[in-house]
This record gives sequence, C-alpha cells and structure tokens, in this order.
Amino acid sequence: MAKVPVQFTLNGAEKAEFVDSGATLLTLLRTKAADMSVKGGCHQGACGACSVLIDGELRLSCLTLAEAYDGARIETLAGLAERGVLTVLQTAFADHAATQCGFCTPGMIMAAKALLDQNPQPTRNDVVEAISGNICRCTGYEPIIRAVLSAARANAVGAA
Amino acid sequence: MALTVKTFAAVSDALPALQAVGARYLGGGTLLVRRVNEGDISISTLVRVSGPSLSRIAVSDGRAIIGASATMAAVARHPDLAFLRPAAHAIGGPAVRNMATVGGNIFAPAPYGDFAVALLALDAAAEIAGKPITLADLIEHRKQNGGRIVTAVSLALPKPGAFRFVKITRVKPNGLAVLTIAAVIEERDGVVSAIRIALGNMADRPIRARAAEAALVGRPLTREGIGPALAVAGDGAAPADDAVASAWYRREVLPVHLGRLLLAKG
Amino acid sequence: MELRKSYFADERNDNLREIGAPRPRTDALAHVTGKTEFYADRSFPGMLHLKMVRSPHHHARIRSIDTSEAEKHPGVVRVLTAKDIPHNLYTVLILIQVGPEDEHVLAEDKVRWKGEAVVAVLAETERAAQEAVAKVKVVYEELPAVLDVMEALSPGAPIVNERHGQNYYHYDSGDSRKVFIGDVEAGFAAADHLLEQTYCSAPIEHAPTETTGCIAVPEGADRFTCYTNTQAMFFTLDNASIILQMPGHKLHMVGGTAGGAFGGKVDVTTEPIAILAAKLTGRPVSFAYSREEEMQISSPRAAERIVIKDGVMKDGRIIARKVACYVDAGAYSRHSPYGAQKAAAHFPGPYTVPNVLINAYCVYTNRTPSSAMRGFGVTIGDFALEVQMDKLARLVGMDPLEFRLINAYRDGDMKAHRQKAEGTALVECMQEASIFANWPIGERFKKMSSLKREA
Amino acid sequence: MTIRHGRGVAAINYPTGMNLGGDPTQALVHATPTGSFMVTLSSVDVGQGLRQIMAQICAETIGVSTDQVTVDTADTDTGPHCMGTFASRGTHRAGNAVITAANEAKQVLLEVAAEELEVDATDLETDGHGNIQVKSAPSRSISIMDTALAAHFKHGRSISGRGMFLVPRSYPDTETGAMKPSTCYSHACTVADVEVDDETGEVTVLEIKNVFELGRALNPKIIEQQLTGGSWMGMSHALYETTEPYYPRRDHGGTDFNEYLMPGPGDLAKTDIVVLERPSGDGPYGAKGPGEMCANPQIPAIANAIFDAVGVRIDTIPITPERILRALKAAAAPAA
Repeated sequence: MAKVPVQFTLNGAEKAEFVDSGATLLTLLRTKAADMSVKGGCHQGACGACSVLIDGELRLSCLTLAEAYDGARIETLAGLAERGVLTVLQTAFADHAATQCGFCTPGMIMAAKALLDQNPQPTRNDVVEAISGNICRCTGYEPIIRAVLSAARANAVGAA
Repeated sequence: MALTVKTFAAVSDALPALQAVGARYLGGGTLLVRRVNEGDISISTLVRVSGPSLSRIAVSDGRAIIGASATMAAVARHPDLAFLRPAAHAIGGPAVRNMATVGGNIFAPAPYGDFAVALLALDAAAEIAGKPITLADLIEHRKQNGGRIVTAVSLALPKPGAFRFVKITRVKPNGLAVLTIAAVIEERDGVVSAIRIALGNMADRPIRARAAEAALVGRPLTREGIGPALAVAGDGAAPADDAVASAWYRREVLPVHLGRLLLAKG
Repeated sequence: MELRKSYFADERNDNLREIGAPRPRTDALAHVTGKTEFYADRSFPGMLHLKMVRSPHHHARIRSIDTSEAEKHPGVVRVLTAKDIPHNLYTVLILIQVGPEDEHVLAEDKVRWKGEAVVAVLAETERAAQEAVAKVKVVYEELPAVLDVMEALSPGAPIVNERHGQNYYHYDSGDSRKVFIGDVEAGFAAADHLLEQTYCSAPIEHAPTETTGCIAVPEGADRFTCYTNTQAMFFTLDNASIILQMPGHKLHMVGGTAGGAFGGKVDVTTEPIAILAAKLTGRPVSFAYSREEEMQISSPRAAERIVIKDGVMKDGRIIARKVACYVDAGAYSRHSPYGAQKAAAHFPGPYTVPNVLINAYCVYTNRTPSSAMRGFGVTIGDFALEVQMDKLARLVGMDPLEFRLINAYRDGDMKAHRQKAEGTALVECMQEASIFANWPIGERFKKMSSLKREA
Repeated sequence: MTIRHGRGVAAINYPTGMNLGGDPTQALVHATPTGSFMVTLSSVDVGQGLRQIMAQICAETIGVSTDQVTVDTADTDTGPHCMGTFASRGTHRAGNAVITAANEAKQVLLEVAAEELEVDATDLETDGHGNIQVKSAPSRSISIMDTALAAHFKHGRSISGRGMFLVPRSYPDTETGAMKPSTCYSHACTVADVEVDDETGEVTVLEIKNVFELGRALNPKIIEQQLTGGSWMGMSHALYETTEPYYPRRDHGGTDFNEYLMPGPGDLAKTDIVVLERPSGDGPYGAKGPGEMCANPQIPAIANAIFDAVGVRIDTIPITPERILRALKAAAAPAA
C-alpha cells in the first residue's frame, strides 16, 4: 500500500509521519500521532466529535485527507491546556456541567474555541450556531451554551 | 483495492486521471470522503487539484465569479456576497462550512445541496473547461458529468433585496432540509416584473417552480396576488420520502413556506 | 435547579457532610482535557478489523454461504461463519434463568431480521474488510416476514423464531405477563364513563456519540482482555464465557467508561465474536459498530402498542383500568421478556385503581431486535397513561391536575401487583408543579398528602 | 398562519432498579498506607457521574473528605460483581454496597485507632476532616493517616471492607401477578408549554417545568446535570425520534446524526427544575434512581399541550409535524 509522507505541527510540536494514501487526518492523529483526544463518533461528518483546528479553522478530521494538509498547523483539545493549566474555556465546561460522558467534549470545546477566537463576545445565538455541527446526547446543550458564554465573559474580565 | 489519492496542480492535468474506473473528483470531501468511510468500495481513486486558483472569489461590474473550491465559509464572509450569506450558512455546521465547496454543492444529492438551490434561482452559470454552462443544464445532466471538472460559477448580482432564501428544517439551527426555497424577485409599479424561484428537496435535484413564477408575473406580492402561484407551487415537483419528511408533507407545506417567503418584507 | 427542602423535611437527615454537597465531578477535568480513556483510545500493533456481512432481508432461509473469494482477498486474515462459534446460541438473560436461548451469534439456517449478522470478516485494514464483505456470497430464499405485533399474534402468521414455537414469549403465567386485582369487568359495569384508546410508539435509537464496540487482545496463557464500552461488565463476561465455551477466568473485561449508553450497550453483541476472532488469529481485534450500524443494527427501544380501557366515575375516580401492552421484541428476546414484565409491573401507573387487569405481551416480529433503553418498559406506558389521563379529565370535565390528584396513589394503598405503596410523593410533585408552573388547583387539592388519604 | 399556544401536564413514577431476576452489586473498599481510600467496583460510568457519587458515599460513610476517595470502575480482574449500569439501579445498588464495604473498613479503622489511643472503638468517631476522635473528648484524636500507617506497619491489619447489596428475586405469582418489582420509586410532574403552527404542524416547545422527587440529591450538581439532559431527551422522544419514520415500511431509517432527528441547540425549551426529596427506606442515604424517569414525563406533557393548542390527539410518538398536519386536515374535512 502506497505510503505518503505528511509533515505538520500538532499543538506546536513538529511531526512527520507516513500514512496510507487516502488516510484521514483523524486516523493520522489517533493511530500515528497518538492523540486520542480526537474522537471518531461517526466518520460521516455529522457528529463533530473529531473537530480540530487546521491553520486556525475548524474542520472535521474524519473527512479530511491527511495528505492534503502537509505543512498544516493542527490544534486539538490535547494541546489546549498549557503546562497543565486549563484554559478559561475548559474550566467553564467543567464548572457548568457541560460534560457528562465526555465523548463529545473534545470536539465541542474545539468548536467553541473556534468561535471565541473569531468572536470573543458572542451572543447566545452565535454560540448555538457555533456548536450546531456537534452532537451531544447527554447534556441537552443548555449547559454547553452557558459554559461558552461564561468563558467569553471571563475572558473579557481577564482582558480588562 | 486500496484507496489512492492523486493530486494535480492544474485541472487540465487531473482530467485524464478522472477517466479511470473508480475515480472521483474530490472537492471539500464532506460527501465523498464520507462515502469512502462508510465502505463505498466503488470509489478507489480520489483526484484532487491543489493550489488556490480554484478558490478565488471575484466580484466586479455587477457579476460574481466564485471558484468551485471556494468554501461556504469563504462565500459567507465575502463582503460583496452578503446576500448569499443565508444560503451559505444553511450548509452544515461551522466545520462543514469550512470544508464544503460551492462546486461540490452543485453535485450534492438530495437532501443536501441547498446552496445550489440559491445558484439556480440566481440563474448562475458554471464553468467547465473554460466554457459556461447554465446551472440548470448542469444540474439536469449532473449524473452524466463524469470526467469533467467545474472550475467556477458566475452570476449576476441581484438588486438589493431581490434575493430571498429560506431553508425549512426540523432540527435548528442546521438540520437537513424539509425543503429549501430561493427566489430572485424584481418588482415594478407594485407588481412582480420578473421572478425566478428555485426549490430544493422537491425533487432529486434543485428545480425551478416555473408555474408559480408564471403565475406571479404582473401580480402584486399580496396574499391575494400570490394565491394562484401558491396553488401551482408544486407543479413539476417530485419530492421524495426521506428521514426528515415525506413527499406528502413536502407538497403540503411548500405553498405555506413559499407564501411566507413571498410576503416577507424584502 | 432548586431543591425544595420543605417537603418531607422530617424524613431527611440533614447532618451530612459529603452527601448533598455539590462537589465537582472528578472526571470532568479529564473530559475537558481529552484525557478520559474510552475503550478505543488504545492502539495495538497488528490489530485486525472485524466487519460483518449482514442480512439484506427481513426473513429468509440461508441456502448457501460461499466465503472462498473473500478469504483470498488481499489483507483478509480470517472469515468466520456460524460453525466457528463454539456455542452459537444464546440469550443474554439466561444468566438469570430467562430463556430459552434463541439467537445466533452468526446466522445458521435463517435470518430473521434485516441486518442480522451472517459472516464476520477479519482483515488488516477496514478497507480490506469492507471489500471482502462484498465478496462473500450468500444465497437466500426469502420468506414471508411479519413486521407488526398484531399480525404476528394472528393465526397463520409466519413463525419468526422457532425456539419459541409461537410469536410471543411464553411466561409461566401464559401468553402474557398477567397482573390483576379486583374485578375489572365489574368495575366497567359500575362506571359512569368508559374510554378505550390505543397508543403506539416507534422504535428509537439510543444514539450515544460513541458507538458500541470493543477491542479483544490475546494475553498469552489462552487468556483474553477485552476493552469494551459495555454497561454491564460481568453480563458481558459471563455471556462470552457461555458462547465461547471458555471458563470465566480466561476472560478479562476492562471498561467502566462509556461515551453515552442509555441502555444501548447492555446487549452482548460485539465482545464474544471479537474475543473468538482474537483467539483464532492470535491478534488483537477491533469490532466497532459504524455509525450506520449503531443507528440501524444495534437494538432500539421496542416499539409498543398499548390499549387502555378505563372506567371512570363522574366525581373523577378511576374505578377500573384494563391494559393490553404489546412489546415488539423484534426477532429475538434479548432483554424484552424482562421489559414487558417491567411494563406489567408498572401499570396502572402511579394511581390507585381498585379493579385492574394487565396483560403485557412480548411479541416476536421480523423487526430489529429491541432491548433496553432509558425508561425500559415504562416510558411508552407513561406516555399512554398520561395522555389517557388527560382525555379522562376532559371526559369528566375536570382540571387535568386535579383529576390526577384525586387518583394519585398514597402510602398504604394497594397496588395492582399487590404491594402496599410506600414512600410515595406523587401528590407533592403535582402540588409543587401547580405552584411552580402557575397551574391553579383548588384548596382541597392543596391539602392532600402522600402520607395518608384524607377522610 | 396561526401560531397556537397550548399547555399540558403529566405525572409519573418510576421504579429504582428492577429485581425480577435478583439484583446484586458488590463493592470493595480498602485504605492505602497513608489513609486514602479506594473503592473497587465493576459498575460502569456511562456519563452519569457514578464514580463521583460512589466517592461521596464512601467518604460520608467513613467520615473523610470525598477527595480522599478514589473509585476504580470496571475491571473484572479486580472489581467484584455488578449487574451493570441500567434500570436506574447504579446509585441505589452500588451505593448500598459501598456503604456496607465502607462501614466494614471503618470498623477496622476505628479498632486500630482505639488501640493507638487506648480507648474502646465504640467511643470513637471520625470528624470528617481526616481525624478520629473520642466522642466525649474530641481533643483526644489521631489522624486517619497515622491510623492507616499504624494498621499497615504496626498492627498488620487490613483496613478494608466487603460490600454486598442484593435485592432478592421476586417471582411474580402466575395467577395474580403479585410481585415486588422494586423497593422504591421516584416521582415527577411536568408542565409543558408549546406553540403549534397550524399550517405546517411544527411544534416549538417554549417551556418545560419539571418537578422531580428522587429520594435524595446526593450531589445536587450532578443531579441537575442528569435531569437537564433527561428533560431534553424527553422532548426529543416526544417530537423527533424514530428509527422507522414510515413504519410499516422499513426504509428511510436514519443512519447518521443528520437523518436521525433530535432537538438541536436551536430547539431548546426554557427548562426549569425543582427537586423534592423523600428519602427511600433502603436507598443509600435515601437515594432513589433518577436516571431514567427524568426523561419520561415530558413526552405526555408535550402531547397533552399539543392537544390543548390545536385540538387534535396524536397517540403515536414521535408527534411529527406531518402527523399533526394530517390530523388537522382530517379534523377540518367535512364528515363523510
């Protein structure tokens, strides 16, 4: 089977791997880069559990060919906390009971991060829109919406 | 056989590779890679064209040219395409919109393809091998499009307020469509002077509601004025049953939603 | 959320330190950092992928199975059929003596539902497994299918599952789990109004974000570790032990963390075949349901059909309630005989009715085998009961909440299954709802208590 | 277009577990040399927070703080038997097993402390802050850490306990159906407010007010989480979910999260929850099982609200816009 080299940065660290031609970024991250924070919930692009940031943009790693992103900057939930210190967004998810089984959480937080990176003071509707590609079966979404809004408020206070 | 990806710098170089059995052109991947993941072994080669030229969006002299690889997100944030924002936003969630392409949407089977409904109402043209083809023709024959690559779509910018779009979903904000309606409406002297209405999920591809269009020309956009058009809104439609809604339901609510769209303040 | 401590205050010990404290979940920090380990968050060198050949028919006889082309396919390591399964007949509740065994791990003579597993393919990659699945040739002879509980119970219906002999589960009480108290027909005769209504539900999917699956790993010494997201570790271990005819000490289940379950991960569907595959190939084996399988192959909540007939007095008292509940088990028992029994125990709902007759039927059809789901045996019954209560209230011209309060069970009341009610709190829930939701009720209803019935 | 408003109510009860097969769970508790406690189970945390609750139960029973307790779930090599996490049984069955195990371990703890303090074990109590003290003279105390160290290195004692909770099997009477399916029941009452579009059959759930009685809210934060999610799921079951949208036809069943419908983040009802506590006689600190019942009352409450809004009864769930529209059209049609 043809192997294709892919170089990328994962949460700031340089990586070089060989993947099967046609392998998805999800497969690359989980099986080669051992980043198990990225979850495969459907492989159909319909649940959002595999959401990552590629060059700062939210993408579904299950539908992304690894070899198409040679040279890309990949960010996942595993890289969010710096030196073990959680980001305001992560803390807000924990504090607002926005996570139950935890399986959707990595993708959900990345979707929320993508929102806050672009729009630090979102409205409730902005948050609803931002997480609309991510399925959660446990929480009923309301705690997630509250967590994201609360993180935005906390960021604003922190920045002031 | 194992999956292979073939990457080319230019569309012309990619065309021969597309002739092979099992070869498919890869746009944003939101539908094609999904099929591969789900075990569609009829797909054995993914042909892709790298480079930014296919993603260009240019707006000038009242026309927009949108590269086939431009994403829904790129369309939505383009300052000169604000009227298209609702249609681009109707596609998936944010991650999907960062991936799904304008070209890919033209080929998306129902219940997907809401953006193509907008393009059809806008009477857009697609570009294949440097030659224009109307979107209506392309959609009509899209299943026979194997081996060709759409490089861009172009369209005349509608007058301010002339373009209307609605996607009816069960799940909000971004579920699959029960149906989608796009319309470009020109009014003169209080009556409709010209109108194009395109419908999504009322057939296996986006279609024009030509009977309704004809019934609206020369009539005011009032409840009484649109009555005849609503009565024929579903003429020529052949909606399907799917997980979201039945053909019966789609036919029943099409006039309701078309009426609301037509009567909405532009 | 608000805790209303004023209710039942004298029954509660408030001198506790840890209980009642809103402590943060210790696992939340692992969740928000992506460190929580789910079963699939492990990688094993040489791991094989298992994909199933599934029945395209609701009901068919298997004429032949030809796996020769699939076995030759590049990347395929092994192809399993029914003959490879040591004890290819099981039912999960056999552990608590709810038999008979009625389901094959891999189909033998017949397929009884669309999606039933027939052949398992093991390959180096998922793609190779998918390609080989397409090369397995199964010749079917289609049989008439029955997809409706009433049709299944009618004379001359095709028999779905021969292990039962008829299209319903045979309880020791007969063709249904029967519960009665009083004389329901006499109650109807004495009632001012009668109302008989039928309620139905669709099967629904648990749809956890993590699909059902496991990874089985040979550990040497003929022992196998199975990383699984089952909701019931020993259920899985013990059933695998029976199916594989391996002593329990050869099996080791590791799990305890599931990415949502809702009852969907109680069936033992992936582990036994994955362990067998690991044993026969000597390699780690992953068997993870695709999302499509999770949605359409994994057992749903049973579709139910519930017929309720009530006799009610002008003053609002329900004096007779007859319920026939048909639980669509699909083609195999799984947990459904238990679920139907749970339904029988639940009716007539949280109301005190002197004359009750309940018949709960567990019916076999050629639909996807159903099983446990959040509210198993009760949820659909509650839908039926509470819509019926609304209709009854309107029938006698009473406020729906006051009508329920009149009939609400209290401590000491005799239930249909002949247990005295204790610890009841339905009345207080309704009283609080009337305040909380601004749904006015009369003074006499505000004074009611679960502790005793007013004179 | 007319948007019609409606209100509906429903009340339910729900059994905690189901003991028609005999319903056991076991637990082991032991102290480490430095006085932390380990709870070993084979029960599964499916997201409901079982580990956290078991830690609090163990901590309360022994008299230490919850963060000193670690809960290990679901390794069949180490965890003793549990029937599983289903039927709203986890907290009740595993919690009771943990209490028994923790009490046995605590007994050893107190015995060792008694030897160290040279008092009778029955005169001792834990203070909840990591110490064991003489009831009548709290200044005479020894830390749990020192006690554990002494047990391990001086007395050769294992501070450990075994817990077993079994609800014995109930065999229904074959004639009458008399049985004891459960030892305790949780309760709920829900009021739902909806709007129905009578031209399209679309339903918007505006507000859901839930009152739940669940014995004891062992951890209100976790309870709120579960009840909130459950209330959403109830709405989903009422209006959206089916694997067979055209039954008896079996086609068009959803195969992904686009086709399998459930309320999205833009479909949420304003949801408020009140919790009542009537401690159960046999529950761990009075707890009953809240996991399943919290998703039940919304379904009939919404169904009744829809009738209140538009005057048609949909007795089959899910109550889709199509079913409502068909019923409205049938009701409007002149009688044949």
